Amino acid sequence: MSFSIYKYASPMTFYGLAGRLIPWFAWGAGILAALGLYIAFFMAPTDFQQGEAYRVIFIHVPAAWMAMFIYLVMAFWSAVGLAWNTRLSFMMSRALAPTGAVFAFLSLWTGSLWGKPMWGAWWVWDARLTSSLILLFLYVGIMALWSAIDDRRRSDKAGALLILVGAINVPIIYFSVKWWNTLHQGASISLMKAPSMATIMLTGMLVMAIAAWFYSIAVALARVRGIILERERQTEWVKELLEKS
Amino acid sequence: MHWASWSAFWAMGGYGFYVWGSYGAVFLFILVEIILLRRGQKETLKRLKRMRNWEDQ
Amino acid sequence: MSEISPLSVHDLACARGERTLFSGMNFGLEAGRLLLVQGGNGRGKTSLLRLLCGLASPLEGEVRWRGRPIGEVREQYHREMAYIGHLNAIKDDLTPLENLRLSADLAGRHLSEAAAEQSLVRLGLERCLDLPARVLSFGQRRRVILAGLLSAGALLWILDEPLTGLDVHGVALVEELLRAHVLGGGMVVMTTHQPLALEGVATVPLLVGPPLLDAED
Amino acid sequence: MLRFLFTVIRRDLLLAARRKGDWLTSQFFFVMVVSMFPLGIGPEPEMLRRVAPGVMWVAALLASLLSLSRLFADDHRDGSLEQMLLSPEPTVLLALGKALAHWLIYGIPLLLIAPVLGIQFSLPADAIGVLMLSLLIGTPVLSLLGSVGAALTLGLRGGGVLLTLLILPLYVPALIFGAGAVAATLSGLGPEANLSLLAAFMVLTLMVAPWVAAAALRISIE
Repeated sequence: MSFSIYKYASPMTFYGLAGRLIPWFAWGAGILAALGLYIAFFMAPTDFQQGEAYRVIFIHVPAAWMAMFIYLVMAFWSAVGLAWNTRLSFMMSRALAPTGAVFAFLSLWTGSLWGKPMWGAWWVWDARLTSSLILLFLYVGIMALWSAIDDRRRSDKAGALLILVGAINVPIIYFSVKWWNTLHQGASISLMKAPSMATIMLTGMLVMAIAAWFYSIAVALARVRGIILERERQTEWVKELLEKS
Repeated sequence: MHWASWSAFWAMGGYGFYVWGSYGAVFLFILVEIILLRRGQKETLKRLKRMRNWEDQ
Repeated sequence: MSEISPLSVHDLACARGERTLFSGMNFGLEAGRLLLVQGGNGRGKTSLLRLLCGLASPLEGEVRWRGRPIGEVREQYHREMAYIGHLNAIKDDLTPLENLRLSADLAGRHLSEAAAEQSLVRLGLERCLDLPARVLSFGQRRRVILAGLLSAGALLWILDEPLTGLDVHGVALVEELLRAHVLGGGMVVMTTHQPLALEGVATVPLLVGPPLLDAED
Repeated sequence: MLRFLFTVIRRDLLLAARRKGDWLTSQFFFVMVVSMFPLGIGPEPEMLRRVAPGVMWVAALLASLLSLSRLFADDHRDGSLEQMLLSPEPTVLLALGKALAHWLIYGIPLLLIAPVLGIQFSLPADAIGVLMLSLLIGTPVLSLLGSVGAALTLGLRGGGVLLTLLILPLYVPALIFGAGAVAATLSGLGPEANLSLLAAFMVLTLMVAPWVAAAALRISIE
């Protein structure tokens, strides 16, 4: 296996590569977040409808996007792992899951804090909120499944299958909740209907989203390094590395 | 710059609780995640070394 | 390794958890031979048998049946192979007769009641044909599953500790079955901790374990 | 191929018939969960009628999960699952057969008990009819998706709770359309839209779930 033709997929090479990449992404995330926060609080004007409360969206929308996006990336790595049995792709999806779950939770938390002043309720059974909640459940379920299976190969593959089933299901859940919602509330309150979103707001949101993206990459890389060490501890290179450190 | 004063900034037009509650939670979670990750990494290294010493004997 | 070996193993490696049980295993098994897999506890005997029958997939290498990877010829392979594991695969709520006939149906074979009865009788179970398997002793259950082997008509038998729980008569019976099968051109891969008396049966030993000792034919 | 499918189903039906205790437990669980709700909510018929579709459907989900944790577990424990996987027939048919057998054994009775419980919740006759129809279309989804979860959690510690955690979120569309059909009937909208969406979800599940469950079985047995 160490003579794998997929050189980039060799855990040893990747361990070093990840170590070199982490600072770049971490600093990138920090700088972009600072820029994004500056835009969010000092450049973006007060919304004439929502007042200052709308400033929550600069963190809420990126968190919601990341929760969804990380799930898609995990689904991608799972599909790759199941198709070609590459060890690294399973490790990647494992490294991503906790961060995805954190973002899913944060999107619910911030959504709720934004919703309270806007609609006067901490929670509404809106399609977006509900599917975010289901997404959080899926993250929790996947991590629970991983931790319940001791055998590594089985745990990797079973988790990957569950992620893929979830990936098929999330859009279906989203549309079914949407349908259900319109049925029950008639004209439902739309979360994202920020009337005429100013360019500066959109810019701030995008910058924050990229910052969140860089942050996720940095954290996932750091986590995957730990996983690699753990799994490759029988190999020579890890033994050498342990000697040196 | 459209904040009259720092207190106006913190008050967020009366929505301070909601805005800072959101940003605070995000900050807190990210901080906790980073700390846990760092500690986890150190512990992994330590544990692997211990296991290696044990296996060498 | 000759071309005529129906079952062959190429560079097989197997791991449990992070521990490599064995690697670089090569052997071929010809018709009319019995492969006796040996090795201490935890050396990977059962893992090897599970790899051979296709329940587990190897870390490296492959198992071939009639020259082709078993993944490709799964249907044919499973038609010509019968496996007995540690567990007896018997339903407590069904009688031995029902158990036998249902497993034959599931394997895509038809087994008449008379034929099923005959093989059960041959293993000395004539008195428990109509009892629910729940009341049978472990050794008797083992005999039921061995009777299933008899009626399966498979070319290759893969047996994991078939002698566990059998009394002296039972062991003698199994030895007789093995001898008849191998002398009739069949193949057996098996593990056992008990001494086997198999005069006249071409037996090939295979030692499983980390120090690489491949049994070549 | 079909013969194999029927054999798998016949086998499970035979085993269920020999062991009626398990079967009855699951049905009584359904009845009891549903009967608890009026005690918690209060006896006003108007209120009960409104919550009835949701309550019935949630109880049906829980009841099916209760029995699903044993779908493969018994066969796994006594080794017969290995033997079935070694059959020359495709594993997909095994997974499909097990799920269909589960539906026949545990799903169909729910649908037959439901009218009685519907009367307890003072549902009108047409709503009861729709409830039965929605359960008829929806319970296969529960068995099929559940078989994926049962295969994934095979032989794990606390597999039953884990199964619930994994599978309940996936049941959401079935719950929404199933209960929605009954609620729509009650409000005079007509159940057709909900039922057809439920049927579409069922067909999709029928096409996908057996493959996933078969793959999961192979992974879990290794």
